[in-house]
Amino acid sequence: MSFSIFETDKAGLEKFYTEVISKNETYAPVEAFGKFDYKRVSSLSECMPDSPIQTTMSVKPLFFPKSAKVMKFREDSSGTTLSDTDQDHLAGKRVVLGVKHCDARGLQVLDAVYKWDYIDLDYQKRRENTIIVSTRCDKADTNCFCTSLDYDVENSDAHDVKIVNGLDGKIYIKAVTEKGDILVKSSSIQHPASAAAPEEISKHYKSFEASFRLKMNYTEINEKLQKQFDSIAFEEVSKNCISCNTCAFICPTCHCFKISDEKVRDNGVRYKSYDSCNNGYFTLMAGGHNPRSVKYRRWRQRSMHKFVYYKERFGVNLCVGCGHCAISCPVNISIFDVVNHVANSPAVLQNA
Amino acid sequence: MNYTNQIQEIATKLFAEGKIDVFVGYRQNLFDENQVPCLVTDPADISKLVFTEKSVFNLSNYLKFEHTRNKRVGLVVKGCDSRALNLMLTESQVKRENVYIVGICCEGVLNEKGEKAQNCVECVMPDAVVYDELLGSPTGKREYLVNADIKELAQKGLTERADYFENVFENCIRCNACRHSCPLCYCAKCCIDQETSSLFHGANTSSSAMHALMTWTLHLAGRCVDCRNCEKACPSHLPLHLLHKQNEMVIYENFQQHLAGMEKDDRGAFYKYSMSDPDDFIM
Amino acid sequence: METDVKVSNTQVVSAENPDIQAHADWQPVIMGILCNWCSYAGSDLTGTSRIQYPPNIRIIRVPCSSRVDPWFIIKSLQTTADGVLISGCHPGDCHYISGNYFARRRFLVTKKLLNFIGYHENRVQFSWVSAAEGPKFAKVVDKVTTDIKKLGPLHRFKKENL
Amino acid sequence: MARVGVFTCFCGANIADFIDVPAVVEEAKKIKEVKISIEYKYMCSDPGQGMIRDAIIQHRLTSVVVAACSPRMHEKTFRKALSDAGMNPYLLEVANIREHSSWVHQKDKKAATEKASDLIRMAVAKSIANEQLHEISVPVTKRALVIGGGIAGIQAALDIADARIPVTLVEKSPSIGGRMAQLDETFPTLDCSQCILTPKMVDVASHPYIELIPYSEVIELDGFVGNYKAKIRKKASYVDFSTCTGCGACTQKCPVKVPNEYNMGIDKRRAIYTPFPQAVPNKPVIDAEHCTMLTKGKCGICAKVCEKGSINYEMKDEIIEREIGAVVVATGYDLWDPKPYEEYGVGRYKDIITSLEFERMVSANGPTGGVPQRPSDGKVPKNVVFIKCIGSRDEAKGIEYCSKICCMYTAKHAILLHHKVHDSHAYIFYMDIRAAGKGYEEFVKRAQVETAATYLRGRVSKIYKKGDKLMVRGEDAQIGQVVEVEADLVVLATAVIPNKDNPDLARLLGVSYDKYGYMSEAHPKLRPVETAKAGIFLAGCTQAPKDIPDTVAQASACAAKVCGLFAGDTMKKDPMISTVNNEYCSGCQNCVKVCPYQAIVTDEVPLGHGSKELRTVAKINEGVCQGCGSCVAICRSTAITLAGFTDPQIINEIVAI
Repeated sequence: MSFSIFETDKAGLEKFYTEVISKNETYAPVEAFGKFDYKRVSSLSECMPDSPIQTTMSVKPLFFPKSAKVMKFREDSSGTTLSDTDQDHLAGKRVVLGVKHCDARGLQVLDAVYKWDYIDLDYQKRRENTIIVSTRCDKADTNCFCTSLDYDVENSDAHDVKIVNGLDGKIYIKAVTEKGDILVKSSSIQHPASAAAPEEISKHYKSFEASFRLKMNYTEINEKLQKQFDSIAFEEVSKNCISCNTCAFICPTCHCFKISDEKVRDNGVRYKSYDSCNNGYFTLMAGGHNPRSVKYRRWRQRSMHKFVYYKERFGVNLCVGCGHCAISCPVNISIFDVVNHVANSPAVLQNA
Repeated sequence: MNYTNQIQEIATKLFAEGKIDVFVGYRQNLFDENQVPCLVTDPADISKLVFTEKSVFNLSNYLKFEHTRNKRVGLVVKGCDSRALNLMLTESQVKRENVYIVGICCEGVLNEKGEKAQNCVECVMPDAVVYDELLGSPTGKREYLVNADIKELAQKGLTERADYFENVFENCIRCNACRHSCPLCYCAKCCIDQETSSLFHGANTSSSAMHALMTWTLHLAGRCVDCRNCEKACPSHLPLHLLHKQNEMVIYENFQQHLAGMEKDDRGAFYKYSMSDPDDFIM
Repeated sequence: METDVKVSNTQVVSAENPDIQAHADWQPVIMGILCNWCSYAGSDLTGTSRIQYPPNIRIIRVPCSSRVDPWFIIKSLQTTADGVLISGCHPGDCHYISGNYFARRRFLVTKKLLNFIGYHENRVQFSWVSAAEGPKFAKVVDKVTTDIKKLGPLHRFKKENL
Repeated sequence: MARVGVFTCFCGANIADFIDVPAVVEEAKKIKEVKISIEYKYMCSDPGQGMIRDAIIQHRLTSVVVAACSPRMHEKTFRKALSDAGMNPYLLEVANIREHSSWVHQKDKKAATEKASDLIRMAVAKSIANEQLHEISVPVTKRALVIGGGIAGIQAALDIADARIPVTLVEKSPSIGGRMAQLDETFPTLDCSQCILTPKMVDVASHPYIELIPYSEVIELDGFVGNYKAKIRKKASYVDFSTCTGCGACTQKCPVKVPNEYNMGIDKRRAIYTPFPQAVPNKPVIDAEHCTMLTKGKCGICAKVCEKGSINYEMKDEIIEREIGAVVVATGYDLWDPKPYEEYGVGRYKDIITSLEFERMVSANGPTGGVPQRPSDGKVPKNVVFIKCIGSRDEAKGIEYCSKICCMYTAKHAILLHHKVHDSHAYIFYMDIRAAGKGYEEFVKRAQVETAATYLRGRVSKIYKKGDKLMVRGEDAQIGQVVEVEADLVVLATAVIPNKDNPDLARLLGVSYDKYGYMSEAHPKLRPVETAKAGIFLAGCTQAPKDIPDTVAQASACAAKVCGLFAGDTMKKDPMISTVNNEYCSGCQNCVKVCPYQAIVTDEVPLGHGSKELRTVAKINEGVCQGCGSCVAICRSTAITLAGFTDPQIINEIVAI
C-alpha cells in the first residue's frame, strides 16, 4: 500500500513542524553547550528539526536512555519488596523531529537485538509509541558514509515520515508507515505532490549521494574483515585511541549496559546505564583475568562487532555510517578508517 | 608558531641515535585543518609530524598507555603540557630517563572558531618547564588571571549558578572521556569505577554525574594544569574548566599562590600545608 | 536571607531563596562528622555536662578530620542530609600532629567549590572543637541547625526517587 | 547475609528517662539485617554482657550493636564481651545514645527517641561493613629514656633500673639533682634535702642498669612506641671525665667569675666549675660562654694546673644515638620572674628576694653559710615579710593556677628563719592557706604557734623604702584594716612555671602541651602519667606543679607503666590502621607526603598478572601507623583503607538514615 505524500515549501514545512509540536509530545534537536541533542520541545523556535548539523548524541537515548530506572526496591525486616518505576515517558505517544537516515536506521538495527532472545518491553513500548520524522539530508558531512553500507538509504523505511527536498525549493512530506500517514494526514499541509515527485526525489537523492567523501565497498570490507581477527593492524589503528568511551556512548547502535543499584535508607532504585567495551575493565573478570586488557583487542571487538558479528547473527550491519563517533572522538579516529585500514592490510598475525 | 621542521629533525636525530622507541607528536588531520596526535614508531612516518597553533591536544596523556609504558619516548610539550608532565614525573608515573622532552615556548593554540583559546589567553606559563630541548624563545611566567567565565558566573546568583550546573550534570553522559583524556588521571583503577568501594554506583544519572565530576575535580584540585584536554574530549561540550579553574583560583589565592606542576617535586596544594592557611571559615 | 559568598576579589551576594514559613515544623537532618580525639570527646563532654542542643545532628566518628574525604560531604548532601558539619581538633592540637592542617586545605576548596556550583555556603560548615569545649560544641550545633532551618530542605542535586 | 544484634541500654535512668527505649528497640527490629533487638537496665553490667554473649551464640550474629554510652567509655568492655562469646571483638559498633541523645535533648523526648533510632540505624549499617580485625604485635626495645635528672627523673630511673630494665638518663646541666638539690630542708618533716637526695644521686651513678649522660640534651626522637630512636647531643665539657679525678684545683684557680646558678646568683662560681660539692658526676665542666680561653683564646690556666691533663679545649659536642622503647619526661620547673610587681619595687630594692634565694641563704651549704643576710648590707634580717601567691592565682600579672607548694614552703621558711635567727619575726601575707596533705596542716600550725609567725590574710599593695627598711603596706582582711610592716627583708613566694624548654621538647617528642607549657596527660583522672603519644610518660612538674612526695609518686607510677610496657617481648597494638591495596595503588606516593609518622614506604610489585615488569606501590609499616587516615582521604584511587573506618562503613552510616 502507498502512503500519502504532500508537497510544500519551507514556510509550509515550518507550519507542519509547529502543528506537530503543538499537537504532540515532541522531541527535536535542541542546542545545549554548543551541541545538539534530542530534547522535549514546546515550540519550533527552541529547536532545529531542519538543521543539517549532526546531533552529538544520536536519537538512541529516547529509546534506550543513558540511565533508565529498571525497578524500585525496599528492604526491611519483612524482606525485599520490588516495585515498578514511575517512568511516565514510557506511556505517552510522541513524535521525534529532525532524525537523520543513519539515526533512524540505527533504531531498526537495534530492534533486532531487542526483539531477540529477551524482549525488552520498555524499549518496544517506546518504539511503538514514537513517530519518527526525518530531517532533510541533502549534503553529506565529513564523516558520513551511510550510503556505503548494507542498507538502502533512499528507500529506507526507518522513518515514519520523511522530509525530502524536491527541485526549486519544493519540499515533500512523505509518510512511510501507517503511524506516519496518520500524522501527516492530521496536518493542514494537504497539497498532494505532483506525479513528478518521486523522480525529483530520486534526482535529489543522486546529488546527495554524490556529496559523500567516504565511500566503501561494504561486502568486500565485510568479507576481508572476517579473516583479519588476528591482524596486527588492529594494534596500528588503536595506537591513538585514549580509550575514552565517547564513541560507544554517542553511537546510535551501541547497546552495552551495566546494572547498578542505588540505595538510601531502606529504599533503592535499580538502574540500567550505558557502558562501553572500550573500558579497560569492561571484560575484567572476578578472578582478575581480563581478555581485553589491551587496547587493540578492544578495538578488534568494536570493529568486528560493528561490521562482522552482528551481520552474522542478525543479517544487518551494526554500524550505520553516521559518523557520530568520528565527530566526537578527541583524537579524530573514524571507524571508517579503522575498518578500511584493517581490511586492506596484509593479514599479518598478531603472534607472528 | 610553526616548529614542524625542528621537530622532524629532532625526531630523525633521536631515531638515528636509537635514543627512543616512539615519538609522540602531531599530524595533520586528513579532511580538516585540525591536528591529531601521532605516535611515530617507524622513522618513515616522521614526515607526518607537524607543529602549529593547531597542535592542541596535551600529549603527556599518551604516557599513560601501554604503548609508552617503560618505553623510551620522544614527546612534544607546550607550557601546560609540560606542567602536567612535571607532575607525572614527580608522582613517579614516568621515569625521567625514559622521556626525551621537546619543550615548546607556546604562543597559544587556536580553538574551533580559529581564535586564541581561552586557556592560552589566561596562560600563566607558556614555556615548557621541563625539557631536554627548548624550541622558540621563552617569554617567562605571566601574571595569574582569574578565569573570565568564573568571574561572570560568580556575578550570578546562587540559584542561577545551581540551575546552570544542574543543566551541566544533566548533559553529562558519564562516558568518562574527561578522565581518560587527562594526563593526571593515570590511576590503576579510578575510584569512580570501583564497584568494590560503595563510593559511586554506575548509574549515569545527573546526580551521580555531579558526584563523579565533583570528586574528579577535587582529585585534580591543585594538580590541574588547565590544558583542557578534558573539555576537548567531552562529547557534550561541558564547561569542565569552570570547576577546575574555580579550584585553581581558590588555591592560588589562599595557598601561597600555588600553581600546579610549576616546580619539580611539587605534588600539589593538598599534599603540603602552612600554619597560616586561612582559618576564618572554620568556627 | 542573603549571604555573602566571596568568589575571588569580586564580592557576590546570593541565597537559596529559602521560604522560612513553609518549613516551620520541618526538621532538617545534619550530618556531623567528628574527629575522635577532640570534637567527639568534646561532644561527649557536652553530654556529660548536660548542655542541651537541637536534636537534628547525626554524628559519625572518624579518627581524625584528615580522614574526611570531600565525598563524605557530597554523598551526605546528595542522600540523607540537609547540611553537614565537620569538626576536628584546633590547629596545632591534632592528635595526629598535622592531620587537620591537610584537612583544612581540602575543606576550604571543597566548601568554595560546592558554593560555586550552587550549594549555599551554610550547607557545609566546619569547626574546631577541643575535648574541653563541650559548651562550644553545643553552640556550633545550635548555629548550624538554625542556619540550615533558615535555608529549608535541600533539593538540589539529590538522588532521584529515594 | 548479615545478622545483627542490637542491645539497647537504659543506663538506669540516664537514657530511659529521656528516650522511649522500648520504641527504639522496636524501631531497630524493622531493619532488615537485625535478628534480635533487646533492652536492659545496665548493658555494661555482667548480666547485660551475658545477654549479649547468649544472643551472639543463639542467633549466630555476624555483628553486634550496643546502644548505650559513648564508645570512648565502654567500647573495650563490650568488645571483651564479644570475644568471650568467641566473636571477633571488632565486629562491635556502639551507638552513642547517651552523650549524644538522652543527655543533650532532655526537653524533647520524641526527638531524642528518633535520634537514638537513627544513631542505631547508622551503627547497624556500619557494623554490616565491619571486618574481623586482629591485634598487631610489635617487638619492643627494652630500654627507657629518662629526660631530666631531678628527683622525678632520678626516682623513675632507679625504679625502672631496679626492674633490670636498662635506662638512659639525660640531664641538661653538669650534675643531676635538679631543684631538690637546691633545697635546704623539706616540709613537712624538715629532714635535710641533701641527706635524702644525694644517696639516690649516688645510686644512679653506680647503678648497673643506668647510663647517665649529664650535660646533654635530647635533640631528636623518631619511631613509635616500643621502637623509638633518640638522638642526644652531649655538650662539650672540655674536661675528659675518664681521667679527671675531680680534685677541684682548676675550679679554684680559674680567674673568670660568673654568677652561680646553683645559689640563684647570690655568689659567684668560676668559668670551670662543678655546680655544687655533692654533684654527680663530681667532675667540673667549662662554661664555654664565659671561659676566656674558649672565647678569646687567652688564659688556659686550668689546663696548666690540671695534673692529669684532662682539660681539652678542642672538645666538640657529640651526638649519641640510643634505641629505646619508652620515654619518661621529667623536665621539672622554673620560677616565675616577679618583675611585673613594680609596686613592690621588685628590681629597685635589693632586699626583696625570691623564696628560692632565701632557701639558698638558709641552706647550710649556701652562699651565706646558712644565715640569711640582706643583699644590700649583709646584715642579718630581724623582721622578714613573706608574700605568697606572687604570680600564681593572679590572672592580671601572672598565671591563673595555684602553684600548690608555696603555702607549705613559706611555712617552712618561717620555721627555718626562726631556727637560724632566734630573735627574728616572720610576717606572712597570704590569700588562703592550702595545706592539704599528710601532716601539712599540722606543719602550718607549727609555723604559726611554735615560731609565732604572724599570718596576715590579704594582698600587699605597696612596698616602699624608709631609711634602710622596707615598709610593706597591705591589707589585713580579718580586721579589715590597712597594715604596715617594717621589714628588713621581703621574700616573694614566686609561682611555679613549667621548664621554659617544655614547648620545644614537647614538639620534638610529639606530645601536646597546655597554654602554660605543661605537657598534657592522656586523661586528667584515669591516665595521669601517660601522654596521648603511646610510650611517652610524664613525671613531676613537667605535667603540673607538685611537691616532692607527689613527684616521687608520679615518677614511680611512670616506672610501673614502663615496666608494664616492657613486660612481654612484643607489645599488642590496635589493628585499626591503614593497609594498601596493590591492585589499585598507582604509586604516586602522595600518601608518603601526608603521613605524620613516616609510616609509609614504597614497595615493588609485578605490573600485571605474572608480568616481569615491576611497578612501585605504597607500603605501610603497621608498627608505625597510628591510624589517622590522612593517607586514606588523599588516596585518589582509594587504594588505602583504614580498618575500622573504611569507605563502605562510612558510606553505610551516611545513607542509613
